Amino acid sequence: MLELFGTEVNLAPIWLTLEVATMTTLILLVVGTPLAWWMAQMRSSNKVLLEALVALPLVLPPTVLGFYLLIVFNPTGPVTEFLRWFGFEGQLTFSKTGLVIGSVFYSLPFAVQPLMHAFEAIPHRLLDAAATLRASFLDRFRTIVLPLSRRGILIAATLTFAHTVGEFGVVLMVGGNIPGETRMVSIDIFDHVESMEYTQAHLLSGMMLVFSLAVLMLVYGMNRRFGVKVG
Amino acid sequence: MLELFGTEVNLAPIWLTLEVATMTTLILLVVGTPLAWWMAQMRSSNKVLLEALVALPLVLPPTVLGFYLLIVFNPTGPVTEFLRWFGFEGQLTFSKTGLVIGSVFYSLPFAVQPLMHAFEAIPHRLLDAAATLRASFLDRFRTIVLPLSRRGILIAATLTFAHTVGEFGVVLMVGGNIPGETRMVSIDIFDHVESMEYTQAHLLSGMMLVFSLAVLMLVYGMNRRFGVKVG
Amino acid sequence: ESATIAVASNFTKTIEVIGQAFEKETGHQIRFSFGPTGKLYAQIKNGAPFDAFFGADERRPKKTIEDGLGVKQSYFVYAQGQIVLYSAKYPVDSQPIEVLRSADFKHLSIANPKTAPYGERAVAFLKKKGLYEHVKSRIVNGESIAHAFQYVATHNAPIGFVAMSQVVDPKSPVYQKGAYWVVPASDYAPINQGALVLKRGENNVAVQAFMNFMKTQKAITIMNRYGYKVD
Amino acid sequence: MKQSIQMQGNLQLELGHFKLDTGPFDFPLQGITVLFGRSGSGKSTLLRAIAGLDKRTNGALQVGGAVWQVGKSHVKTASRDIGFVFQDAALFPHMTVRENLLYGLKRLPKSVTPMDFDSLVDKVGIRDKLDRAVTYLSGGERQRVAIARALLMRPKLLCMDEPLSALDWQAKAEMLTLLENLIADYGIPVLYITHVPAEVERLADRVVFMSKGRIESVESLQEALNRVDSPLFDEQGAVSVIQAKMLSPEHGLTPVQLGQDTLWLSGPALSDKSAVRVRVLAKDVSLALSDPQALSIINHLEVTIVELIPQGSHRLLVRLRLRDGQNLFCEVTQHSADRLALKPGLVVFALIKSVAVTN
Amino acid sequence: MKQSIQMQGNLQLELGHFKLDTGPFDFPLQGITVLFGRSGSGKSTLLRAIAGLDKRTNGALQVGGAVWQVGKSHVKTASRDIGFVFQDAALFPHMTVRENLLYGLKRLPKSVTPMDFDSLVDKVGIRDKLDRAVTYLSGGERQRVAIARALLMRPKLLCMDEPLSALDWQAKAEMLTLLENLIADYGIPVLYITHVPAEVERLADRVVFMSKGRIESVESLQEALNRVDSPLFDEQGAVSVIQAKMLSPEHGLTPVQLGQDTLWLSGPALSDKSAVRVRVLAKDVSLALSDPQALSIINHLEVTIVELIPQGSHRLLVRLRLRDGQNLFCEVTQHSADRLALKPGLVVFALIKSVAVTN
Ligand SMILES: Nc1ncnc2c1ncn2[C@@H]1O[C@H](COP(=O)(O)OP(=O)(O)OP(=O)(O)O)[C@@H](O)[C@H]1O
Ligand SMILES: Nc1ncnc2c1ncn2[C@@H]1O[C@H](COP(=O)(O)OP(=O)(O)OP(=O)(O)O)[C@@H](O)[C@H]1O
Ligand SMILES: [Mg+2]
Ligand SMILES: [Mg+2]
Repeated sequence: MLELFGTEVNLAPIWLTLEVATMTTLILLVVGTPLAWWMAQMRSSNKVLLEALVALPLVLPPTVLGFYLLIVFNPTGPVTEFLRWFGFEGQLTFSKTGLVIGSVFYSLPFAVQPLMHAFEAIPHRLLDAAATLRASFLDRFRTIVLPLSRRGILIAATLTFAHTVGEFGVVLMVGGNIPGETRMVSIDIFDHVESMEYTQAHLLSGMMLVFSLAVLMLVYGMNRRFGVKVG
Repeated sequence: MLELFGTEVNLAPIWLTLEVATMTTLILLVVGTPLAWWMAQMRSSNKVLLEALVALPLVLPPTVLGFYLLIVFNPTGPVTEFLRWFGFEGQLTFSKTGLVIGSVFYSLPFAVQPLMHAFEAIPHRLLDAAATLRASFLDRFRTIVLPLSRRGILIAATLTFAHTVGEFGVVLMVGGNIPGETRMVSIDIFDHVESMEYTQAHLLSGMMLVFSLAVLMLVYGMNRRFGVKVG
Repeated sequence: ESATIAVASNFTKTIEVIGQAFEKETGHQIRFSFGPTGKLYAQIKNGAPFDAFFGADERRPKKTIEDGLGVKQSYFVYAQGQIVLYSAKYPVDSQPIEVLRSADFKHLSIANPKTAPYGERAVAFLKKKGLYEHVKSRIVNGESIAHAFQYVATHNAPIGFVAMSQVVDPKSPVYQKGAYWVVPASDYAPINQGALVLKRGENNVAVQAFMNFMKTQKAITIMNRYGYKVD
Repeated sequence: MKQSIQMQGNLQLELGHFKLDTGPFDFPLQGITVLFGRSGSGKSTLLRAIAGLDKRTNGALQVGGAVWQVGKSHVKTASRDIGFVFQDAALFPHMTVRENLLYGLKRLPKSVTPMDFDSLVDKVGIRDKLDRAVTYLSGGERQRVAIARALLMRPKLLCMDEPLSALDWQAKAEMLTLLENLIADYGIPVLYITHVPAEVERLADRVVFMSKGRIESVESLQEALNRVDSPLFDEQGAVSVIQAKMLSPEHGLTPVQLGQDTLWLSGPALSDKSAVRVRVLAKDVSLALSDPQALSIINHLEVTIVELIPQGSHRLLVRLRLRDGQNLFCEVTQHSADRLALKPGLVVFALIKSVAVTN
Repeated sequence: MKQSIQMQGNLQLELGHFKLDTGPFDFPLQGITVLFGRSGSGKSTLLRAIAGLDKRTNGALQVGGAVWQVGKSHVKTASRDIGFVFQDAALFPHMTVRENLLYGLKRLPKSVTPMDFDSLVDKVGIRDKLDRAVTYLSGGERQRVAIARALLMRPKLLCMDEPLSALDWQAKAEMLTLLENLIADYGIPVLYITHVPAEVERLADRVVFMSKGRIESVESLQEALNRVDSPLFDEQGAVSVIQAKMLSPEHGLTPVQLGQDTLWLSGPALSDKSAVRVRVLAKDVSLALSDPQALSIINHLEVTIVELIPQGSHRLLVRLRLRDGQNLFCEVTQHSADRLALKPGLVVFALIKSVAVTN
């Protein structure tokens, strides 16, 4: 609890939000990178289908997406059953795991689109040069593709992070708003608005805005300063 | 009303959604284009601030953003007063105008980011060449910049459109869920879920998904077919 | 004549049925705007074009009177919600307290006690029975009573406190499935749902007619059918 | 040829670490003026400033009496009435060749009569490419289109920034001939950037030497080439460019007249002008004390040695005066000079294998 | 020099409308093998196929007994033990010069001893640039780094795709000398793409002629140059490349020995090898019936006329045999040939101004 302008602010949802946003961002970078690379290399018309599929989570209202995730993730449903096979013991809904999975789905296009564009812009000659210098595929990817895609990776990371921080519908639906476990800032602000505690709502919103502005500026600033021109 | 699989589907929210999404997309293209061009040309550190500011609508939960828009656009508030000066007579909130304004704010980053990247990629020589061929600034913009930014414009348009279709929090808050006036599909689906009319909810969601997938594929496909390589 | 009436989400289904009866009988046109009570209040405060307000509790409709937006003498309690304990898995109809005390359920779904009166009363009931500390850590909070119901309906929570209306509606997905126990009215303060005419609708004959219609036996029968008590 | 116009001014432009500061300049724009200087000396920057393509330009610029720049205020590029050909052609990739050509024409004010589209297209040799997408043109074809696009506007001044540097030697040779003919036909003054000495010698009427953002000097081609340390000399060594009058071909050779002497050029005359420019490398000239016989070298010109200029590593540059007073350089080894006892004032014979006409 | 290895195979690769189909080839890789052909003939495509850089390659390839390709299956580029220098250097823009150089070294298996870093860096002349970002290097510097980066790996074969074409003439001249010395020092066989004849004449031991995706022929440089219609001849006309033995300098000139004759080369010897290659343009050679005196031309070689080859526009190419049997081309006009009554079998004197050594 923090006392600010005479109002008590519960910090737990803030920490949770940062944690979930960070995890979502990391997972999307890890999962989105091979997907984006694969899509960047594609030439067939499947690419069109895949691009459209990746953009699809945008089209459903988050609450509705959340509702479907509830159905899919239910503890007697096939997805959970499948995971149990691999020794998974918990429940997907009402847990941090669920929040993260939901956010990953919802923010997928924001990660994949910039990554794909960054990968498409890498001159193939550099990869050829690295191959002649005995670098294997993964080695080339790590030492050439990733460093040269920094701008795209940063954009993907910031968009994903910001989007997860502001995410509401999906986490509300899937998370269960359990204080200290799945109550994120967005839900907290919403609850304050609902129960007419506008001061707390303003305070929390203000904090999120200032904090996010700072993070975004830091990231864009770094990007500009260390930006590598590839030509 | 449409009868589908023995269930009645009210089509009004669908038409409204398409109308609002189309208007939002058009407005954001018109407003976002000069903004994105200006940002693309910027070199100072203000660019960093601006990039962060543009990404900011992402950070607030949509309902909260909607809440603030509600306060700012309040019919006795300063913004409305200001517009009345210019002969504006209606109300910004609880109308189609409100839906569109809210969506414009919320989708701003999805329009500006791809446009800015497209503009940054245009070789300056081509603009110089056009200037020596007696083309004025606006002329160059229309005949060189816009055609060569087609890919970016398409991405901006599809992301904005998809995002507006799926938008829920802002339109619910600013629009007021008035049937026939501000009830969009996303809210309609939500209402169906709330009142346990799952069949209707599934039907509507399915329709939105199929329709959006078709639109997205069409757009990405066109983009690929007529894509102009600038080198 | 026509009117727009803001109605708490949980009452969506019921009031739509009443509205149809009303329109047939009087020829007036009523449009309903559904949403969480707190959100409706915020909208009314910011100039929403609503002629009357049907809340899910008494607090927020009364607040509109304080704010000078409601017509004081029009205020009345239109219905009382009833809480039921529902489960598809446990024999809550025969041994509700034993199940709550000793069953191995992982999650107990209730509506958010902070924003939804159903949740608040459920918590009060649990406290009264000395069960609250026992189940506290297993509670998941639906944002609304509808949301709390979705958790049990999708089997994500095996047991939950929901509204009577949600289990007795023949269209409910759990209709005649599982077991429910009506929490005795003596065990919790009545969930009075208050309604009033707003300043804007003060002289609207359709609103007056509808408010009167709500008090007729016809309307009361419908409300009873959907699980609401009317004194 | 049109009446010559004057270009005068003094331009400044700062780009990061680089500073263009020309100092005052004033030279006529008649014919072809070449901007010459090492890479990074600011040639492109100056040309862009002249064309008004950089808004940060400061200073003064007047062309043919019209004021284009005073301090920070300037006439817009679109109103300067110039054509510009960029090194990489800068064709609009989303248009066909024809659309590229018509782009400027459509924007020409009614008062200006454009060049005749058909005849220019034929001269430049792109008639059969008109409806092609520009993406698939070869480098040479791209430059043809770029040149035609600029010329169609009948500009008052044509600016060209290394228009040939991206081409291979065959394409380059074709383009040089084309350029010469076009410029001669249309009489439009040209500002031309290159760092290839052979292009300067072939095209230039006047050379603007640039170094480190300054205009070092503006010289006529003859002045520039008479300097033994001319920046125009490259790995081929010193060069003489001789003005001559073309006579009618004989024995498959083309004789040109230098005062009372005749110089035989091999190959057909590419140009139909009577005044030509002959480029002779100093290392292609040999000296003989008397007029030698039974030699396959055709050109034996009587010359007077003006001076002997040591060049390092035992080589000498010999400045010779032709009988009509023109300058001719010859490179010999110290060893040969000693053997033949060369010294200023001596009258000797310059032997030149038949050479190709340059202009 | 290392033992020569053989390259044999038959490669196919389809790229859109272009089809590489070499036909069977088999040639030794000793020294420098140049791939020569017009733009678009498939040189780069072939070199990339040889390096394993295009997965769509099909066919057979064996180098020094090791199988690199059989049908569609192939050894990965990373395991082929080749170095590759690209036209635009392809330096990694996010690394310093040193990091670029070490990139390959770090990935070298223990069994291979790399070149000595310090001595190579000195030879290539980039010691003072080691900690610079590569973005700010000049074109020549970039190529030096690229070459050093490839050589450090001590590859079995060095592939170079137009490594000098982006450079200006000064940088090009420096790089040619550097390349020659490096290749001679380290004895690594080289596959080299160029379409500049002067580079071929200077560097090649062997020329692979390509046209429309096919290997037309593989010839030694001598064979390639003895053809009067050699594709190697450009706008400068025919060229002879003469093998000679270097003697010690005298009078600031460098004499080289051709059998019993001596040819005087101007300028210092750039290479310290005794066997050199002298490049003589046919148009730099004149003929005299008797040995002329009092002439600044130093080299008077007694030669026999082998044949007279009409070249069009009244010019003749004369094939001469030097007294040691080597071939020398001379270009004269029909007019001179008539005047001197040149005919096969006649013994005449070839006059060559002192010329620069080429190799
Ligand atoms: N936009 C810019 N910002 C910063 N520096 C620049 C810019 N444009 C050019 N320069 C610098 O200005 C200097 C002069 O460049 P300029 O292109 O005018 O030279 P140049 O004489 O045309 O050279 P080249 O023969 O290589 O084309 C160079 O050092 C270059 O790096
Ligand atoms: N990836 C590709 N897809 C389609 N066509 C290609 C591709 N790469 C090259 N080509 C085509 O293959 C042909 C041969 O190209 P290549 O680069 O091998 O020629 P080159 O002999 O190296 O020419 P240059 O001297 O211009 O470098 C060209 O017509 C080119 O357009
Ligand atoms: Mg330049
Ligand atoms: Mg090539």
